[in-house]
Amino acid sequence: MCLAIPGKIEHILNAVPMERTGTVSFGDIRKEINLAFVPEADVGDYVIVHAGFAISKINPTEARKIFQLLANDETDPPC
Amino acid sequence: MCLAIPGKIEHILNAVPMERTGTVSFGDIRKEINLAFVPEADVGDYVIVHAGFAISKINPTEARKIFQLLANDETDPPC
Amino acid sequence: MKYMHEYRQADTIKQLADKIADVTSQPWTIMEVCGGQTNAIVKFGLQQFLPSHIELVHGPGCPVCVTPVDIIDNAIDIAARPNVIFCSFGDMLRVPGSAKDLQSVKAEGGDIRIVYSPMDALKLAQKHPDKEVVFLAIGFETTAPANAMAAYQARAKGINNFSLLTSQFLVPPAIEAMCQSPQSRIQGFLAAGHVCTIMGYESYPQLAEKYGVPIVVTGFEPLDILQGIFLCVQQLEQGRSEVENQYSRVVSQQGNVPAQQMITEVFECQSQSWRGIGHIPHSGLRLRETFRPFDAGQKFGLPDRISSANSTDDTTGCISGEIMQGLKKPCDCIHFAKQCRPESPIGAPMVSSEGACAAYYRYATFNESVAFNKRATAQTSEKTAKRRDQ
Amino acid sequence: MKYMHEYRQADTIKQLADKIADVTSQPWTIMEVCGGQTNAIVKFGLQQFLPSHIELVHGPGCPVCVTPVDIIDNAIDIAARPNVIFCSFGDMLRVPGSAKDLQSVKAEGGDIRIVYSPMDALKLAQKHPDKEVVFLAIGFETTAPANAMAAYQARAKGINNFSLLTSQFLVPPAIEAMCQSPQSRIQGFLAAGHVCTIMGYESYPQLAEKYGVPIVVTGFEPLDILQGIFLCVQQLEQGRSEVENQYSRVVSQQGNVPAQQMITEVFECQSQSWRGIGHIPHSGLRLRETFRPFDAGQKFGLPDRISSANSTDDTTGCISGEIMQGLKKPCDCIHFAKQCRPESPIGAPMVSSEGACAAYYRYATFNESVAFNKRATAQTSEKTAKRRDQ
Amino acid sequence: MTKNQIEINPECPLPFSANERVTLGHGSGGQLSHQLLTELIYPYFDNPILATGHDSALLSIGNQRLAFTTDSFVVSPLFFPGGDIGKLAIYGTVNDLAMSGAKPLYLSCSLILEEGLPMNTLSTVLASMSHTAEESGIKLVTGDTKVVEKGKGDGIYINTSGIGVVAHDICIAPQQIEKGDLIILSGDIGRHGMAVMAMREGLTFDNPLNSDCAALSDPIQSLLNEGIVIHCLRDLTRGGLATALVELSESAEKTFLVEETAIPVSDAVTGACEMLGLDPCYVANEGRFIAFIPAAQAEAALTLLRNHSVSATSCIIGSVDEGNKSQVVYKTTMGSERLMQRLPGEQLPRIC
Amino acid sequence: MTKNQIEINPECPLPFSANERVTLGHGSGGQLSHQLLTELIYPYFDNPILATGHDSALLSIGNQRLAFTTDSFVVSPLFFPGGDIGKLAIYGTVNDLAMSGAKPLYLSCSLILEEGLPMNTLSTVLASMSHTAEESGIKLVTGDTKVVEKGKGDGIYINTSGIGVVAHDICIAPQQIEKGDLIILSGDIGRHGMAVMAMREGLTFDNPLNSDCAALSDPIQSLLNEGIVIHCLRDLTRGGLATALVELSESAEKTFLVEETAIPVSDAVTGACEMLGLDPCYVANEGRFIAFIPAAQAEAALTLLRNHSVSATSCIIGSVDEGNKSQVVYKTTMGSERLMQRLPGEQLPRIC
Ligand code: SF4
Ligand code: SF4
Ligand SMILES: [Mg+2]
Ligand SMILES: [Mg+2]
Ligand SMILES: [Mg+2]
Ligand SMILES: [Mg+2]
Ligand SMILES: [Mg+2]
Ligand SMILES: [Mg+2]
Ligand SMILES: [Mg+2]
Ligand SMILES: [Mg+2]
Ligand SMILES: [Mg+2]
Ligand SMILES: [Mg+2]
Repeated sequence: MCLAIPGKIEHILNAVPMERTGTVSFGDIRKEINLAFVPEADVGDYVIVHAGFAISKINPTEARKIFQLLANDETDPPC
Repeated sequence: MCLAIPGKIEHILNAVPMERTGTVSFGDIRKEINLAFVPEADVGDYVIVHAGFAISKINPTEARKIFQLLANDETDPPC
Repeated sequence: MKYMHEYRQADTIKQLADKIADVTSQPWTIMEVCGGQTNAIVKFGLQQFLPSHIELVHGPGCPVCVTPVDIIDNAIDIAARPNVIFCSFGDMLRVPGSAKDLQSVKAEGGDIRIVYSPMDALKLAQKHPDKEVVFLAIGFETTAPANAMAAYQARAKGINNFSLLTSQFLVPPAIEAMCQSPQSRIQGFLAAGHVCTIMGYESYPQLAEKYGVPIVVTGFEPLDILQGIFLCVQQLEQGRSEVENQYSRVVSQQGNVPAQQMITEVFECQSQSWRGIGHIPHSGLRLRETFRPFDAGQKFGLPDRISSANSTDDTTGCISGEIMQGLKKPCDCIHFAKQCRPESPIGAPMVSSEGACAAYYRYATFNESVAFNKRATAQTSEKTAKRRDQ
Repeated sequence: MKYMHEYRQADTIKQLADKIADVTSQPWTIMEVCGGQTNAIVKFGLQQFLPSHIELVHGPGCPVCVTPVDIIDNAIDIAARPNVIFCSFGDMLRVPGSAKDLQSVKAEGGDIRIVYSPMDALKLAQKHPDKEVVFLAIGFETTAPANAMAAYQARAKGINNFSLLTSQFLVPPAIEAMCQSPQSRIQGFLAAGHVCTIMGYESYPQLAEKYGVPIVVTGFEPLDILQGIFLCVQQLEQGRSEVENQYSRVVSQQGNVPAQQMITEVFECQSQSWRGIGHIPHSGLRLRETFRPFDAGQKFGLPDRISSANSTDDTTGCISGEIMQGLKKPCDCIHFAKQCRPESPIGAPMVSSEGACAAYYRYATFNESVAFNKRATAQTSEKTAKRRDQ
Repeated sequence: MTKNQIEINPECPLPFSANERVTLGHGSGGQLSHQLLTELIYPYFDNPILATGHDSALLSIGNQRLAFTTDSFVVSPLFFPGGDIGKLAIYGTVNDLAMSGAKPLYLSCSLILEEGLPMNTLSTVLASMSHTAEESGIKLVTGDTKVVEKGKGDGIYINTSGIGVVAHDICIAPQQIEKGDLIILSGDIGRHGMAVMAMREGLTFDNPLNSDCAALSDPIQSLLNEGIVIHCLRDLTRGGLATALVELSESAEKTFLVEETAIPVSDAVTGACEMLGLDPCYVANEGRFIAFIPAAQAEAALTLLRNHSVSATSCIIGSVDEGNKSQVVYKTTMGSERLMQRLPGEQLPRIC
Repeated sequence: MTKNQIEINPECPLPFSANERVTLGHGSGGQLSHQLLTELIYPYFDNPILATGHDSALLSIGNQRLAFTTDSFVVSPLFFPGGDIGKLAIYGTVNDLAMSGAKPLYLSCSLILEEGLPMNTLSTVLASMSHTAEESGIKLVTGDTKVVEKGKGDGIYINTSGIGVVAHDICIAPQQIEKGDLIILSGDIGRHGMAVMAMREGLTFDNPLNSDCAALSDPIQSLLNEGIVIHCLRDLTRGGLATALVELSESAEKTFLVEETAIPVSDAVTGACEMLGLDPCYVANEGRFIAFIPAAQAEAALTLLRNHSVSATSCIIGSVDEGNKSQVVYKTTMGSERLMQRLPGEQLPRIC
């Protein structure tokens, strides 16, 4: 639960592991976000941000799946 | 120096010596005044008040003297 | 915005709505656990894309809604003290305590600040070393790592004028409690995607199996929610009760390990009281012994009401507990939209935009029977309306 | 008001003016020591009742004017601190320190309160036990008992969050200092009636005798001041230099004994720096050892600049020192009514209504040579004007 | 949800109780503000001119029709991208006059300054007011200045009141709204509120997000000059588009239909709103209005409006339905529908 | 002193320096206020109507002459003997209109409420405003309400702006003041300021000292109706009688002669002023005015004024002398004379 939105890491501002932060862009806006919990995420990656913290990296392959599924549906109606 | 004005003691509010206070009237107005430094002044007496403290009782006989002097002058011009 | 607006397109929504309609043969009752999903469902009018015999019921997944009155009262007590800067997420300010709310403490002169992140509260503590800065650390598993990090950094940097008043909830025990209830009407769950982002979903298969309910880890965009519903209905129609992950672009099975480690470092599990619902064993978090100096309740000598009191006894007639267990709807409450409104809430679910009552009030659908038939400017609604009538 | 308005009547004023004119045969220069008298002289236009060859010069008897810059700077330092409520009589707020004034500290957020009595500051300390309440205890002998009482009661009642920043002056040493000055033009003194109310006037005969100056203890009403001048001129004309008591309705020879005892209990004598004038031995009061816990300078660890610094070096071109010693008039100052005005004072005497510069500015007489000859509505002014021309 | 029909039936549920206090929500421009006005303030000043609840009062003095309006401005920070409190104070009143179809003429200005305000700040704000007044063609003719103690103000509060002349005989009022009217919105929404809030929350932008604050009198005068029969106007300020629509639907006793897809919102506003959990329809604007225009004239009106830079992206966002039910039906991008409500209290950044 | 002629020669000695800040003195209505106005504010709004510096702006719209004025009210405490902030807010604007010879018609009211204000307090103030407006014959037709955070206000600030009609063709302005005019004061001075300050200082009174706050439009309308040629009017507010006289002598470029003996001051005001070291001529009033009337009509004017309870003790306090020197000569009870100056900054209680 709790409001969390996708954003793209633009810069790493602080690389100290427990204090890792970066600039994250959301559409046209940017904010400094704590990246301590997504050590694997780097500049260019999309992350989900909640309460000032990135809590997960977004997997683009997984993200495409639903659209692929629906596209397939479209060409091959289920009924 | 320092602003001090005459007022009349209307009531004693606290009779404890070092904390003696009373209501003092100035023309049409009244204020609680510290009377610790004028132990001899009582209800009905006029006192001179500075910074919330009565600092002297007014002596009515002495107060009249200048007017008596001038009155005498009047009847008996000095020159 | 990427990963957001592509999940809100009329065409794909319509496709999924069709799929759901196609797969549904009988009535089903599904709970979306998370208030964020409730908000999205009502805000985006998603019910309108569902066959009329699919009923969504709204779960307890709103930390604003379930924080016990006792904690609000402790918060009010602390926030009213002269030397305190009290920090909170915005919605908490208007939740009624037993006598008043934080908003009125602020109006009476309490120094209460709204923050976006627990780290903002920690920064305030650094900036005001002469003040006690207290953060009202509410949240589910999603927010726990952030709250934990604030305490962790406070200790690491010796910021001793900082403390947390915690009100931390864990979701799986609440799901289990609802499954155990004899009154329960819930046939499937949409599990909260962001909770699972942190915790993963390894604890769910046993629940699904034990209680025979499908559990679909679901995201927050309209398309996510509809897909979650689709997967859930599909399982129900097929007689399955498994765990599926709709939100795989964000959630992995094992969750966010560094975040879990931070939670474990700072917090330990406890029994927890949920407003309107009551005690649920092992459903809360409290600061560990080593972090007790950062426990506001301890620092200010307040009674540890959290584990002692049972605060289900709402004398106001608020039925939020029943609503959050899926037993009733906001409109079943006699106060709804009368005495209880967002500007003058009686119960917490009327406060938070994730609360079912506020969501219903704010994004109320109009009386369809009247309005749907006489549309003037409608452009795409014919098809949708047709779909809905199938 | 009794004992006030009867001393402001045109007829008796005129009688005394006549008496002064009659007794005066040659120019005399007289100093009224007290700023309260300066204020009355200018406010009531009393100079207009005097023969033109009697010159009044204005003494240093304004505590606002003579408080050293160092003390203002200490006051500013303390008042700017976050946990302090700083209390002062009103006029002190606008006195320039070396960089700014208390008013600007207030504007920058300092909690500065104007009080009517030191006891009001003490009450604030009782009301705000979590704050340090500091009173800027300025004054001459008149105010010393009130300031002393505040410290005395603070100790008696254990009000330990209260302290005094003292700036206490004694008049007789200042009179003696002026008498010793080779430049002095002062031929007679009006001694300050309210100082003598407390201290009596037993210390004056030796001064009068030693320096051959008449000293008349004088009150504050127009009639008092004119009578004081009359008595002084009469002595000068007769070649006497004695102490007389014009203000006998209030002042006794021995003064107010309980008040003196309170001063002695709390304060001890020290050398004191006077703004614009310099050090004068034995001309100040400081808290005794036993009252040091109530000394703000000590409490806040400020340098005891009072006895160490010589703060006569005003680099601003302000000639207040010379004015207060009777050597110059405000209009001799190049800043007067130009850069230095009550709303933007350069020197302290432009701040206090008792300061000579402010009094001159505020109650300026208009250019008599022009205006006096073309009066339209004048009713009683003919006689007065005639008198003045005698 | 569709099964449980929600009848929201506001029935004065909140007589102010003995120890009730004013909260920030009462100043939000939303439901609490509405309640304060209708339940506490209006009853004390029961007169038909005030009761119209319009942006300006319409006065007849001799043979002149005048519009008269007032607003106080209390924005923090005083300076924000695209504007400052001085600009707002001029535009706000100019716009309220414009919304009555009046030509703005004269302005009063009353300042409440907080002790300690740097003179430079004051000077900058005054310069901005001066410039903005000139640009808006309104004359500042009377004023007042008060100073309050440190801690009893917030730098500068400005009140402006304005007088304009109504030089035509069209009646512009909610009661004129008719079935079939189209609803024109003069540009993208939410810029002002988000520019201010973004500054407070430390958000930065790729392209600077500027407040939309601007004078709206010129486009309105164009419409009037060209004979467009304006039924109603409303500038979108506190409470945003949603609150303005709800208020007008209540005053007009009409149902409005509004399409989310038709409402322009910039990427920056969208991003900031998503981040803070806000809905752009409730965010404040200071240079946007809605106009209710008969369908036959809507295209002509759009063309005229698009000639002014301040309303260059004007568009039709909805229409007036039949029936007397006061409600605003909002159709989402996905085709679903719900009712718009007033902003309940204060718009707070939310996180969960 | 008489030997050293003091030429007070105000020559703009204080260009605001880089780090100068607003102080309470800038709101006192005295010299600092004057300086803020003339040196900082007016230069930004250079137009002839504002420049008259009158209580109201005089506007010609079509064939109508209107007066327009504004004031913000920031009094603390909100309730004081004889009045409250609501009353002040109505009277203040009614009186500024009256001082222009206008008949007050319409009022705007803008509230700035501090979070936490008890609703009861607001309600009481509104009731008082409502009652006072009715009694003063002015209609409140438009309004605004803002709420500021706790600690950024002081309970309630009220702005009222007012519109009145000028139904005669007399020009009432400082420039009309002529040699030989008599100066009428409408009653005893200092009540309002001392009633408020006495509350703060804990003074009590034998006979309650009530603020003089009152509407002054009726007596002025009487004068106009009876054909009295009023040259100038000024209500005495912040800065008191002295500041009003000095300002008018400057605008008129005339010398005024004023007699202390003629100025009524109550015993209570005298006592409180002596105690706090204040001069009643500088204390604020809210229901007193001065009128400059040709000598030939002064008696008739007095008779008319004395028929109104609010100006029942009107009296002549001085006259206008010849010459163009802007000064106010004040003759004391004892017959001595001095010049009156503006209040320099804030009027502070003094003790030494
Ligand atoms: S409507 Fe209000 S009272 Fe009823 S359940 Fe919801 S929050 Fe509780
Ligand atoms: S006029 Fe000002 S600068 Fe000159 S002596 Fe007086 S206080 Fe000092
Ligand atoms: Mg408007
Ligand atoms: Mg308005
Ligand atoms: Mg407006
Ligand atoms: Mg004014
Ligand atoms: Mg402030
Ligand atoms: Mg006026
Ligand atoms: Mg005015
Ligand atoms: Mg006024
Ligand atoms: Mg408004
Ligand atoms: Mg306050």
